[in-house]
Amino acid sequence: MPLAETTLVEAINQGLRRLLRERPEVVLFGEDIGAFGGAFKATLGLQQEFGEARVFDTPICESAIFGAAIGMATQGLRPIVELQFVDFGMTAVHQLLNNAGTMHYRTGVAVPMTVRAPCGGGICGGPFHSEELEAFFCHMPGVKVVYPAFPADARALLVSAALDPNPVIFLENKYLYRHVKEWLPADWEPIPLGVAQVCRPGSDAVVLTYGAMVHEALRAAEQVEQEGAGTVMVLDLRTLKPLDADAVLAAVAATNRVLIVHEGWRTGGFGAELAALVAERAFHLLDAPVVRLTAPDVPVPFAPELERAYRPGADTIHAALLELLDY
Amino acid sequence: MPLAETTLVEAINQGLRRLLRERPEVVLFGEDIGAFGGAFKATLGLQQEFGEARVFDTPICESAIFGAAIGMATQGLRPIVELQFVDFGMTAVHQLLNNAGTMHYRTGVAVPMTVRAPCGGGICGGPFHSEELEAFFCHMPGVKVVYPAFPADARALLVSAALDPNPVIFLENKYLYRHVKEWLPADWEPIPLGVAQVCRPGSDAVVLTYGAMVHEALRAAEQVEQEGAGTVMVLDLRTLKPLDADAVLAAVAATNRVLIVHEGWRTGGFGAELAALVAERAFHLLDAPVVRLTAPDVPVPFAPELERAYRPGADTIHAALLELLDY
Amino acid sequence: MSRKQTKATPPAAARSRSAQAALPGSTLLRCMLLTQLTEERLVRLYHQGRISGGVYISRGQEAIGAATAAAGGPDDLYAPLIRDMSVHIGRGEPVLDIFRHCLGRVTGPMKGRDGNVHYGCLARGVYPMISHLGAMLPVVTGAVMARRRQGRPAVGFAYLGDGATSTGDFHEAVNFAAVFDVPVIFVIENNQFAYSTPITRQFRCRNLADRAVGYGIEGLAADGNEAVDLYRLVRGLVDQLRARPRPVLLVCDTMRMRGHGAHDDFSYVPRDLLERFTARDPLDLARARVIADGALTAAEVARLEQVCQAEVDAACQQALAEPPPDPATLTEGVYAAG
Amino acid sequence: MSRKQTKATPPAAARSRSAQAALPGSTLLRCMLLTQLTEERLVRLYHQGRISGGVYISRGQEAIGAATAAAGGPDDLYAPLIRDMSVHIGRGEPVLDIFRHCLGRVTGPMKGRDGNVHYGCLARGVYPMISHLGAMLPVVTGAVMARRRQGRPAVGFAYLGDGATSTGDFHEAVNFAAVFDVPVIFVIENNQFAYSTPITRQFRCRNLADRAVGYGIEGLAADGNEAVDLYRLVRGLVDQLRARPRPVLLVCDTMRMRGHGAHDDFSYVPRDLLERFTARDPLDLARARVIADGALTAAEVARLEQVCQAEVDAACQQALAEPPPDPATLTEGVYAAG
Ligand SMILES: Cc1ncc(C[n+]2csc(CCOP(=O)(O)OP(=O)(O)O)c2C)c(N)n1
Ligand SMILES: Cc1ncc(C[n+]2csc(CCOP(=O)(O)OP(=O)(O)O)c2C)c(N)n1
Ligand SMILES: [Mg+2]
Ligand SMILES: [Mg+2]
Repeated sequence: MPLAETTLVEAINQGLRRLLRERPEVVLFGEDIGAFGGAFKATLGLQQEFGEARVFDTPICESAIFGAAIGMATQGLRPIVELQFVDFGMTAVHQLLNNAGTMHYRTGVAVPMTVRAPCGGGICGGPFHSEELEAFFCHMPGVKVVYPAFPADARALLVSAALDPNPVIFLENKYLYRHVKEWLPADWEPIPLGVAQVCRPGSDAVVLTYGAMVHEALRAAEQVEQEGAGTVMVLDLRTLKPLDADAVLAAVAATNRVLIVHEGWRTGGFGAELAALVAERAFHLLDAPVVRLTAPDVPVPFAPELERAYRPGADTIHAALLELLDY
Repeated sequence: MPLAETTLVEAINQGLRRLLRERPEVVLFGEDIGAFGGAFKATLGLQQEFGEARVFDTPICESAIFGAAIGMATQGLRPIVELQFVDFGMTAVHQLLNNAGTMHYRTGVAVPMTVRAPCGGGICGGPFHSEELEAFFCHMPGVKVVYPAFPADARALLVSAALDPNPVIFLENKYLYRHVKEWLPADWEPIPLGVAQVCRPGSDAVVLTYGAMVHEALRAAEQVEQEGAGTVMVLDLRTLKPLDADAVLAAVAATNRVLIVHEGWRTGGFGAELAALVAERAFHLLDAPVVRLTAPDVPVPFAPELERAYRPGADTIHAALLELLDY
Repeated sequence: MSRKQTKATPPAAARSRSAQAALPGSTLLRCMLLTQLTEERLVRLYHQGRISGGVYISRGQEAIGAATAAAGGPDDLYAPLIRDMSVHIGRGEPVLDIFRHCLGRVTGPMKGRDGNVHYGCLARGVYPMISHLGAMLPVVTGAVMARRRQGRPAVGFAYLGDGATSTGDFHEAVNFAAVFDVPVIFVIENNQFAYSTPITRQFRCRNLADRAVGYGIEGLAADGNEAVDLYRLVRGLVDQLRARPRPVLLVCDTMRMRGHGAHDDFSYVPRDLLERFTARDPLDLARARVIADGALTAAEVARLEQVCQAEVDAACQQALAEPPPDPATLTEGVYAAG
Repeated sequence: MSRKQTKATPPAAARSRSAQAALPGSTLLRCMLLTQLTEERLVRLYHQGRISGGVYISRGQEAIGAATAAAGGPDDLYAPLIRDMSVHIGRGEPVLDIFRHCLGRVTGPMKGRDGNVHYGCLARGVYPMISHLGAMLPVVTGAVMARRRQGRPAVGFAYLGDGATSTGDFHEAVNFAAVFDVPVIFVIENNQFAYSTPITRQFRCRNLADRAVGYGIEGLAADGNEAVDLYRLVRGLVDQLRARPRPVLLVCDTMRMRGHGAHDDFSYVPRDLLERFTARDPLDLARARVIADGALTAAEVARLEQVCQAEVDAACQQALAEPPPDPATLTEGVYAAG
C-alpha cells in the first residue's frame, strides 16, 4: 500500500515502470528523460533502474525522434517517446500524420508507438508552453488520442496506449501533473482505450469534457447541485479517438442538455466534433442547443490575469450550466 | 476581353500578376516557381515579367520558407509563398501556428504573408499529394483561411488575401485548377475575405460547402430540383476563417435543413465546426439534424476506384440530400 | 485485421556472403536493365492514360540502386526514394509487383492504396517511402537501431536526392544517427536537379560530402554511374560499418536524364550537361564493363536484354489483367487490430 | 487595432560608426553587469513567488550578447534566444521593460501577453523569440533579405544554443541564408549543455564550426567569455559581411553556470567543468580587462556596479508597482486590422 496519495505524474511514472518491467520491447526516449528524469520528472529513476539501452536521451530533433520511433515500432519494439512540451510536436506532425498514421493502411504493418506529451495551461507557460493540440491529433487518420484526467486512469490508460498496435498520442495535462492526487492500489489492470467514464451522475445536464476541465466541471456541478439548480452529469471522455460515442449519446439521452468544455481553442477544437456528433445523432434528445465553453481563439497569454480569463474554470462552467439549465 | 474561358489556375496567375504589378512590396517564392512556373504553372511567366528579385526559387525547406516570409512580412514586404502541395506544409506548421499566428497578438506588428497551397484529391495523387488540411489551419489563432471554388473568386480573393495584414492560407483545389472555367472580365475588384456566396438559391435545404465540393453540390442540387424533390441552396463559404456566420445562419433560417459537405477527413474536419455553429446558434431553426458528408477518416487512397469512393461527389451528395429532404 | 504480406524471398544478392563479394557485373546489369525496361513501359502506360497520377523514373541513375542493393546483406534495411526502382528490384521486388502497384491493382504490394514510387515490402526490409522529402531517413535509422538491439547486424541504406538535403529532416536524421552510432549509409543521389531547380540553388558547398564533417562522420563522393565500382566501394563500406557501426554520407554524382516526371519535358536542363552525362550512361557503362571484364559476351548481353524485356512484357500484361481494389474495402485497416 | 510600439531609441553602440570601432570595454562591462544584476533579481523574485512560470538566466554567457549587440549598426537585426538578455540590453531594451515583461505587466514590451525570455522590440530590430528552437533563424534571415532590398545594409544576428543546432530549422535556415548570400551571423552559444543533455549527446563533430563547410560558408570558433576580444572579432566580421554579404557560423565556447531555469539545481553538471569555466567567468574577465586596458580604475568599476545596481533596484520597484493587463483585453489584437 502506498503511504501517500499519488499524483498524476507519479502515476505515469508507475505506468512506465510497469511497461519497462513487463515488456522487454518497450523503450523510452526523448529530450532529458534519462538520468534527469524529464522536464516534469515523469521518467524519474527509470534510466537508473532499466539502463541506458532502454531509457535514453536524444538530441533536440522531434522529427528524428518520431521517425526513429516509427522505425523501431515496425521492427518489433514498442517505443514510448516524450515531447518536452506538446507545443514542440508541431515541428514534426508530418511524421505522425503521414508516416505513422498511414503505415498500417498502406502496408498492413502496425506501428505500436506512443507519444507522451505534456500539454495545457494553468502554469503561466505563455503561448508556446501551454498549448492544447488534441484537435490536430484527432483529425489524423490512423492515430489514437488519449487524455486522462486522474492518476489511476493515467497509469492504466498509458499501459493500454503502449500495448496498442497503433500510434497513440497520450496527452498529459501539466497543470494536473501535481494538482490531482489519488490513493492508488498496488494491483491494477489496464483500462481499455475508447471507454468514457461518468465521474459524477446527474440528470439535468451533462458536461462532456476531458483533461483538466474534468476537475473544473466537477467543482461546478457540485456547486450547481448545492444551489439546487439541478444535477449535472460529468462525462470524462478519457479517450478522444476513438471516441466513446455510445457513452456520449447515452449521457445526452439521460440529461437532454449538453455543455462541452475544453481548454483548447474554440474554432475547430475537439468540442466542435462533440457538438457535431450530438447535433447529428442526438438532435431529437436535446431540450436546448448544445453549448461549447472553450478557450477563445487567442494565443495562450502569459500573465496570470490573462490566462485565468483565457481558460475555462469552475466559475465559467458554473455560469454556463446555470444558463443551460435555465433554457 | 479574353478569347477563351479562364481556368482557376490561370485566374490565380492573373491575381498574382496584378499584385506584382501594383504592389512593389509583393514578392513570390517557393520551390520551382521561378522560370519553371511552379508544379501547377500558377506562376507561369511571372519571373520572366517581374525578374528574379521578385519571383524566385528556393531550396526544399518549408520551415525556412515560412520563416523567411514571416521575417520579410515584418519588414515591409508582402511575401506570397507557394507550397508545392499543401501536404508538405505539415513539415512547418509550427511557423504558422506559433510564429506567424501569434506575432500580432504578442507584438502589435502585423505579418502580411500569404501561403498558397494546392490541395485536395481527384487526381490520383495518393496519400501524400491529395490531403485537405483546412481543419488544421482553421484551428490556428491569428491565421485566416481562404478557399475559393471559382476562377473569378480565386483571382479576387487572392488579391484580398495578399493585401490583408495577417497571415492567410490560400487553398487552391488541384482538381479544380483546370476543371473549372469562367469568362472573366478584364476589369475586376478584390472580393473581401469573410463573405460567403449563395451559388444557387433554394428553400428546402442548404448545402454548406467550399472548394471542389461546391461544384459537386451544384450538380446534386440541380438533379434534386429536376427530380422535383425540392429546391436546394448551395452556400459557398469562400473564406473559412473568418467564417461568414451570418450567411450560414441566414441560409439555415431560409431552409431549415443543413447538409455540410467537404472532402477532408470527418473527425475534427471543418464540417464539425460548421455543425457546431448550427447546433449552437440555429438549433430552433432546424427541421432535421444537421448532416455531414465528408471523406472518411482514411489516408487518401491512390487507386481511382478507391479515391472515387473516398471523395464525396454529386452522387453521394444527391443521396444525402434526398434523405435529408425526406426526414 | 493486418493484411498478409506477400511472402518474402530474400534478394538473390543477399543469399550468401561469399557470393556477394564475387557478385558479377551481370547481376547489376540485369537489375539495371529490368529497371530501365520497366520504367520505359510505365511511361508508355502513362501516356496511354492507363496509369493515373504520375510516373517518376530514374533513367540515368539505375546504377546507384543496383550497386547499393546488391551490397547489402539479408538483415539490412532500405528506404529507397523517388528514383530507386533498382533498389526495389535489387532487393527482390518482382517486376510484376511493380506493375501491379503502379497500375493500382489490389494484387500489388500496397493493394492499390498507394501508387507511383511509393511502395516497398517491410518483410524484405524495404520501407515504402512517404513523399515528404527527408521523412524516411529517421525511420530507417530507428529501424536499424531496433534490429541491432535484437542482435541482427543490420546496416541501413537511406536514399535521398540533392534537393532533399535541404530539408530539416535530413539534418535531424543524420545527426541522430551520428550521435547514436547507427550504421546507416545516407546515399545522396546528386542528379544535378530537384525538379526544375539546379543544385546551385540548393546548396553552396563544393560537394555534399562536405556535410559529413559537420556531423563528425565520414563523407564519400563517388561516381554514381559506374555500377561495378560503386558496388565494390559500398560492399567494403558495409563491412566496415558492421565492424564499427556509424553513419556515412555517400554522395553519388549522377544525372536525371529525363523529366522530373513523365509529364515534364525538362527543357530547363542545359543540353551540354545532359550530353556530358549521356556519354556516361550507366547502362552503357555497365554493358561495356561486363564485356570488358569477360563476364558476358556481347551476344549474351543482347540475350539478357531480351530475357528482361520478356519478363517486363509478361509482368505488364498480367498486371493489366488483374483487378483493382474493391471500393467496399476503402475503410478497412486504417488501424491495426489490438 | 495594432498596438503602439514603445518609441525606439537606437542603442548607444549603434549611434555612430566610429564610436563603435573604439567602443570601450566599459560599455560591454556595463551591459554585462546590468544583465547579471537584473537576472539575479529576477531569480529572487521567482523564488519569492512574484514571477509566474519560470526564470531562465544567462549567468556565465553575458559576454556573447554584450559583444555581438555592440558590434551591430543601426540597421542590423537581432533574434536573441534563451540566454541573451545582454543582447536585449545591448540593443537598447531598458532594464525597466525587462522587469515589466517578466512580471507580466501591461506596461511591458509584450503587454503581459508573453513572459520570461520571450520579448523584443521590432522597432529596434530585435525579434521576440518563440520557444520552438531554431524557428527564429529563418525569420531573421528573411527580415535581413527584406531590409537589403530596401537599400539598408542590414546584417542579421541569429542566436542559438548547442542543443538547438540539432533541429531541422537550424539546418534549413543556414542553408537558405547560404544559397541567397544573406549576411546573417549565426551565433552558436555552446554552453556545454542543453538542459540536462551534454554536448556529447547532441553532436559528434569536433567543433560546431565544422558545420560551416557543409554550407559552403565560413565557420569561426571563438572564446565566448572574453567580451572585448569577441567584440573586436565580430566588429570586423560585420564589416566584411557588409562588403560581401554571406552567412557565417560563429561558435562561441562558454558555459551555463546555473541551472537551465531557476527551478533546476544543475546537479548533472560535472564540478570540474564548472570550475574550469568559473575561473574564466566573463564578468571577472571583463572587469580585469577594463582595468588592465586603463579604461577604468578599480574604483570606477565598483562605482559602475553601484550605478547598475541602483538602476536595477529602481526598475524592479517601479515594475512591481505597475498594473497587470486587463482581462477584458484578452481577445484584442489577435488579428491586425485591415
Ligand atoms: C518536404 C517536401 N517538399 C516538397 C516536395 C515536393 N517535391 C517532390 S520531389 C521534389 C524535388 C526533389 O529533388 P531531389 O531531392 O533532388 O530528388 P530527385 O527528384 O532529383 O530525385 C520536390 C520539391 C516534397 N516531396 N517534400
Ligand atoms: C523544438 C524544441 N524542442 C524542445 C524544446 C524544449 N527546450 C527548451 S530549451 C531546451 C534546451 C536548449 O538547449 P540549447 O539549445 O543548448 O540552449 P541553452 O538552454 O543551453 O542556452 C529544450 C530541449 C524547445 N524549446 N524547442
Ligand atoms: Mg535531384
Ligand atoms: Mg546549450
